[in-house]
Amino acid sequence: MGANSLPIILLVPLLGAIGIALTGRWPNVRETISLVTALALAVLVFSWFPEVLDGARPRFTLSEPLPGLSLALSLEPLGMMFACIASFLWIINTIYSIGYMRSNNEKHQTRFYICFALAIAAAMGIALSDNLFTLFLFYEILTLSTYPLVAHKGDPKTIASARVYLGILIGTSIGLLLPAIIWTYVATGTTTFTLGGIIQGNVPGPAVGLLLGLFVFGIGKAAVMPVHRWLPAAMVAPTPVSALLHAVAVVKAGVFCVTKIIIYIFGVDFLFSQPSAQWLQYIAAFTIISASIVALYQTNLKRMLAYSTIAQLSYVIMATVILKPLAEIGAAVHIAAHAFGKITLFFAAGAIYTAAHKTELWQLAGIGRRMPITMAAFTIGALSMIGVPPTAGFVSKWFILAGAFQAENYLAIFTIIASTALNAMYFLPIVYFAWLAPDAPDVDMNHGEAPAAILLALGVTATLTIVFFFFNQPLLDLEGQLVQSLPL
Amino acid sequence: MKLLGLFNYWVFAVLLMIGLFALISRQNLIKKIMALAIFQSAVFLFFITMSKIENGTAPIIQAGVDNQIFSNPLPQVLILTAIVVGISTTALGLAIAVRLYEEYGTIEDNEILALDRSA
Amino acid sequence: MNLADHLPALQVAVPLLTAPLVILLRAGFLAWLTALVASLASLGLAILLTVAVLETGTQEYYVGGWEPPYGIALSVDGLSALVLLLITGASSLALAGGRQSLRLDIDNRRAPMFYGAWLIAMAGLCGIAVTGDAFNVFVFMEISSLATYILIAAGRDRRALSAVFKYLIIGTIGATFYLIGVGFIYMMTGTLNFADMALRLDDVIETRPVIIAAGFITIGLALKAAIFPLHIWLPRAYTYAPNAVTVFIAACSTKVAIYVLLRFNFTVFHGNLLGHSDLFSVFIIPLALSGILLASAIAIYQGNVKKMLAFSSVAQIGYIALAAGLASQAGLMAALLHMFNHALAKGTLFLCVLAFILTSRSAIITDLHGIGRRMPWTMAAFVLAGLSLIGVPGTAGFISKWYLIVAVMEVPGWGVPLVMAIIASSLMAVVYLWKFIEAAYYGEPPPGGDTAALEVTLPLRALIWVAALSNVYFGLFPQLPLALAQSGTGTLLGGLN
Amino acid sequence: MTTLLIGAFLLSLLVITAVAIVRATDLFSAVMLSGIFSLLMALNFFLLDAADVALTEAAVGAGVATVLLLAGLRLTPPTEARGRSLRVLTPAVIAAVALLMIYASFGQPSLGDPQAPAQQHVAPWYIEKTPELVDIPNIVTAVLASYRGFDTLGEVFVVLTAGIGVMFLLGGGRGKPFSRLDSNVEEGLSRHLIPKVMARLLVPFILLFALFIQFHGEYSPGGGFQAGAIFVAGIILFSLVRGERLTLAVIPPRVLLWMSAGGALLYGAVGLAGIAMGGNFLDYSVLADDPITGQHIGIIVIELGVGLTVTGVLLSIFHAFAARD
Repeated sequence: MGANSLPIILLVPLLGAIGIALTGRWPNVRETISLVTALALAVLVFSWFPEVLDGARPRFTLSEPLPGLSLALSLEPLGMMFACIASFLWIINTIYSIGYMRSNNEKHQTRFYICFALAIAAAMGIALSDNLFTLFLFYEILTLSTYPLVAHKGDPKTIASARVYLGILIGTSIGLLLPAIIWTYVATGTTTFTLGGIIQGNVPGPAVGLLLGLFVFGIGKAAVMPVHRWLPAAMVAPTPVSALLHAVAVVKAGVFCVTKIIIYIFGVDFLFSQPSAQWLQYIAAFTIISASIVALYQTNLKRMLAYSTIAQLSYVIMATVILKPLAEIGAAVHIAAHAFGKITLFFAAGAIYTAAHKTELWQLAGIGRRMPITMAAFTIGALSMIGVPPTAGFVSKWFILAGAFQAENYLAIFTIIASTALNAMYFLPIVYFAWLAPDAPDVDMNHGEAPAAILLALGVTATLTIVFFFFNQPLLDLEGQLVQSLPL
Repeated sequence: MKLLGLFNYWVFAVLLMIGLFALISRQNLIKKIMALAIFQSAVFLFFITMSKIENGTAPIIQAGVDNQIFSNPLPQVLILTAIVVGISTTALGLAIAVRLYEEYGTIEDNEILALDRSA
Repeated sequence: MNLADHLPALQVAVPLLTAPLVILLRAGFLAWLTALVASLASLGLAILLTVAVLETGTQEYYVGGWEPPYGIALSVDGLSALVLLLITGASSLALAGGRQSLRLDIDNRRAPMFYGAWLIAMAGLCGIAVTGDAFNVFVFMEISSLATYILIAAGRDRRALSAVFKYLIIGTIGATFYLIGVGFIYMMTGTLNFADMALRLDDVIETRPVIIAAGFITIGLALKAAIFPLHIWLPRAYTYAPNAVTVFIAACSTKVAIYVLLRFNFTVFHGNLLGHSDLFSVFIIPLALSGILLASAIAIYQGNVKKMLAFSSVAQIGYIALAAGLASQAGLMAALLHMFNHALAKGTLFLCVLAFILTSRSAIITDLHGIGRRMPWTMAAFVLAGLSLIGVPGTAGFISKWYLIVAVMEVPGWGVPLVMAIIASSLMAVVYLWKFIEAAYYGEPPPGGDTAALEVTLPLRALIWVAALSNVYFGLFPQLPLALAQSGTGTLLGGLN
Repeated sequence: MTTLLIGAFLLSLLVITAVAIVRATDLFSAVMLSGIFSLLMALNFFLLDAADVALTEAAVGAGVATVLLLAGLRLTPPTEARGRSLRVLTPAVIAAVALLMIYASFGQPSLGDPQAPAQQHVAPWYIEKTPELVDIPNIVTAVLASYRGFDTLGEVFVVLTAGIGVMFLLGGGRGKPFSRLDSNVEEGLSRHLIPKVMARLLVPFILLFALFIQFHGEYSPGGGFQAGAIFVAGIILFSLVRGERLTLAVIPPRVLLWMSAGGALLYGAVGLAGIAMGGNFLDYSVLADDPITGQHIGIIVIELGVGLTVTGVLLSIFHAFAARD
């Protein structure tokens, strides 16, 4: 396929959105279009995989509004992986959404599917962005298109939370990320992602740390403390949206952006040589530990999962700033691994809400006996979060840990071990209670499993979480290309 | 002599400022329109002063008279236009003032403002 | 006779001479149609002129066949072409989209007068943009001002009258100050032609009258351009004018004053007054900065959506003034681009507001709660134009903000604080726009309000979307405004090199 | 020297009158004072060798403006409310600006200085070339109508705009009908013998004078604008004496509207004729085979256009005010 067909990847979800808008009156047609679009997108994205694996780097310039500042798309290993994950999980999420939205009789379903398709288009744009300008553009579109999803319910409490969501994401992006991009442009004359980075020699040493800070905190979607507040706030959204935020697109886009910027703008080698950039790993470590501790104290299932996500995101950040080849691979793989695990967990939470209308942890006692499939999937997801083999989480943690040893970075090693223990402390009790504890008193237990569409979706993701443990070589090969130039 | 030659410009400055002062300090809209007229008249004086040449006459060529000194026609032309602009502004301002009186029952600026605020 | 040679004169003559015909008409509809046709014809002329400027450079035209400085010369360069496109485009957009709204505001018998005034206002603004003569600018400024007063006074709210009276007083003071300045320059140079003035000022630089002239002209035009804190006439005038009129004047009338300000300060004074650019910067930048920050903050607290956008205009004028005040190549580029892009965004926003008011009969935000659910198409266009106003990439607003930030980064020592001020104001723009957008989408409609009202007619919706999409188009393909701004910057700074 | 002293005396009177206008609380007195102000200004202009401007200022400032202000006052309260608070800042700033301008005046060429830059560049060219290029005695008219004809076109449209504005706001033209015309009360001063006789004698002469000014503008001070203003003064006098109803019967509002628009169109048509005949916009030289004849034709026609518009607009404005209750 020629590079000229790259924009089709963006066009497919956009056309899907238009189709959904036009057929909003007939739910069956509308959802068929959603599903067909998702499938078409995934096929399209995966058809690029072999070429990129063979080293092709297709590039397409849409327009160049200002010299050195163009709207351009390109495919490289990191973006390829993100596009694959997002497009694939969109299919599953669509199936799940259909079941969830119908069972819960949600309103404004057409708007929901339109915004969802727009969000996916934006995520594809982020994955394919060839430079910071394009990245920023799609980053903002993603924020805006997910706002109506977060505010879906429309009651005052939801609106207030959605305002926090939007306020933090737009505020950080305009207040910090945009200046960082402009700084980069003024200093280097370009914003194009280049392997090995473009900063070296253009920004004086101490300022590199500052620039890094502008980028990392400007990308609010990566939820590094203290700009993580939007993620728990966004928990007011319907569960498919939470899945979208946590696994398919939003937070993944955040860490993806950070990783991409560190690899392609700063350059791993260069950043490793800069003492002023070392602060980031402390922040990441702090975020991992404190978010895990906060998660320990949550009583609401979705909020707990949200804090777990914050911790897991900083894993990726931390892995990236270990700045060793194995760790970079680990960072990339963790984006995928966490996506599979976390989407499973959210699907399970949504299934519980749909079937039993339970949201609090104490209500879950004994639920495994009534919803065995859901809880089995939940268990697999939880194990992946902790990093227990044979789940996806183990693969990425293994690489990160190996990278940390390679760098002799004891802070990272300690953090990973400590957080693994904390993860176990807040996930395992739930698993234990769900399967083994007696039924919770004063709770209605007259319910069965969730609808078939929901079960199908979470079954698939749970299976994938395990399959990924055994079958991950293509991804490792792909991401290996990122670090070919680096000494192992 | 030199000072007397600049007297016109001083009067221009003083008239201009009298007009501006009245525009700011008077609340009556009709008074404001008159102040605007004074303000603009000052500028007319300024331009016409510029056009004067010693021992000159109005710039109208008379047959059979040679070597006349004429005053500068250009500022005069500009001021003819400016006078017309001035009267047009006055007319429009008056019409608005009349409509304001019909709507508010007053033509004092501060009272109109108070009525607007209370609305 | 080749009409293509007469484009600069026709640009003014066509709308100006159609106006007397319009006032003789009896029916409001015919008057509107004639005005629209004349406006579209002017837009066509402006496009032809733009093409000519881009192909062959500055277009000179001697009215009456008298060459300058004796006669009046018209001179159209890239900057003039940019302003002409704005004026004629805004007028056509507002007339085409404003038919229904204007029919509600103005009764049929008075409509011919109204549309006549509209054409005269547009012709006056075009006249300012094409002329190369300082006094001719004054004449056209007064024509457009007087006509604009009529347009604003046509507002249905009685507050339109008190607003327009204030505007009349301040506008006349501004124009008179300008005239005084021109008088002082004439006194020292004996000429009224811009180009000739720039040449002859060289002999009399640094004399007191010339410095006084620079002061009078700058302050007079700042009054007309509503540069903070001389903006006091603007918010009420924009708010209480008929909605279609607001679309028109918000997009172009202050821009034209800024155009003259730039023309004078750069082509005439810049090369001639020692340290003029420093003085100009010292005068204008603090005002611009306070405008950017304070007006944005005030906009947040407005309960009337038109007033909110009006205060936003004051802030945006601050951006233009700030960029121009930097007196650098990049700064001027940013100023010219922002004139164009802000007009696009504000025109679209006010057009959307016109549509909202058409269905809900109110501009008060609490009455507009839930309007986004009833008018999804118009609201989506509003959001799009709002993003351009904020300066989100992919929209036209981003291009000019980018240039602005690059330009302020060049200022030694002050780059970072200035960038922070710009970003703070952008964030405030997010806040005030989002306050409205959120209320429109999720707010509860007021009890007793007319909730049955739905979208406006399809043609108006289509027009709104054309306007909204042009914000995106010029964000992705800004070659046209860039080329015009580049050419304009070239002529403005020509005096320096 | 004597002229200078007389000038200084008149200027001092001007300042005193201006202060009196600002201080007067009775608006009728203020209007009368502003009429005097304009007359004094016109005298000054005359002393400064600006005959055309003096004539215009007298006709417009003392005549038309006074009538309009009185017409406006008839519809609004006649006294100004007092009791406003004055801050110290305003007078201080204003005094400072005045002093600054006086200070700046020392860098200016003094009155009548033939070496002043303003007298050098463009102005001598007009005086020198006019006999050869336009060939009319009144150079002011030549500059106004030909060299800077574009400005004058604009001026006509300023007047037209004011007319449109007043008619739009107060009715008139085809807008709101003149409400007062339905009643029979309006008879003016026709029962009083002396004004009636005086007016009957005066009005024809005024109108005749206006026509003279109109068509003699190339030779002596005057032109379309002044003529229009004087013509209007005559008509207003007529309507004061014979009542507005009769006046409007003689010249109905529709005719006034056609005059206003027609004058402006006539002017524009001359401009377009220039283009049509191969010249530039408003180029009169091409209107006839001989450029100078062309100039003469152009100037006469546009002056007629100016006169028509000014008469139509000013009368419409007057009627609009007069007809309002």
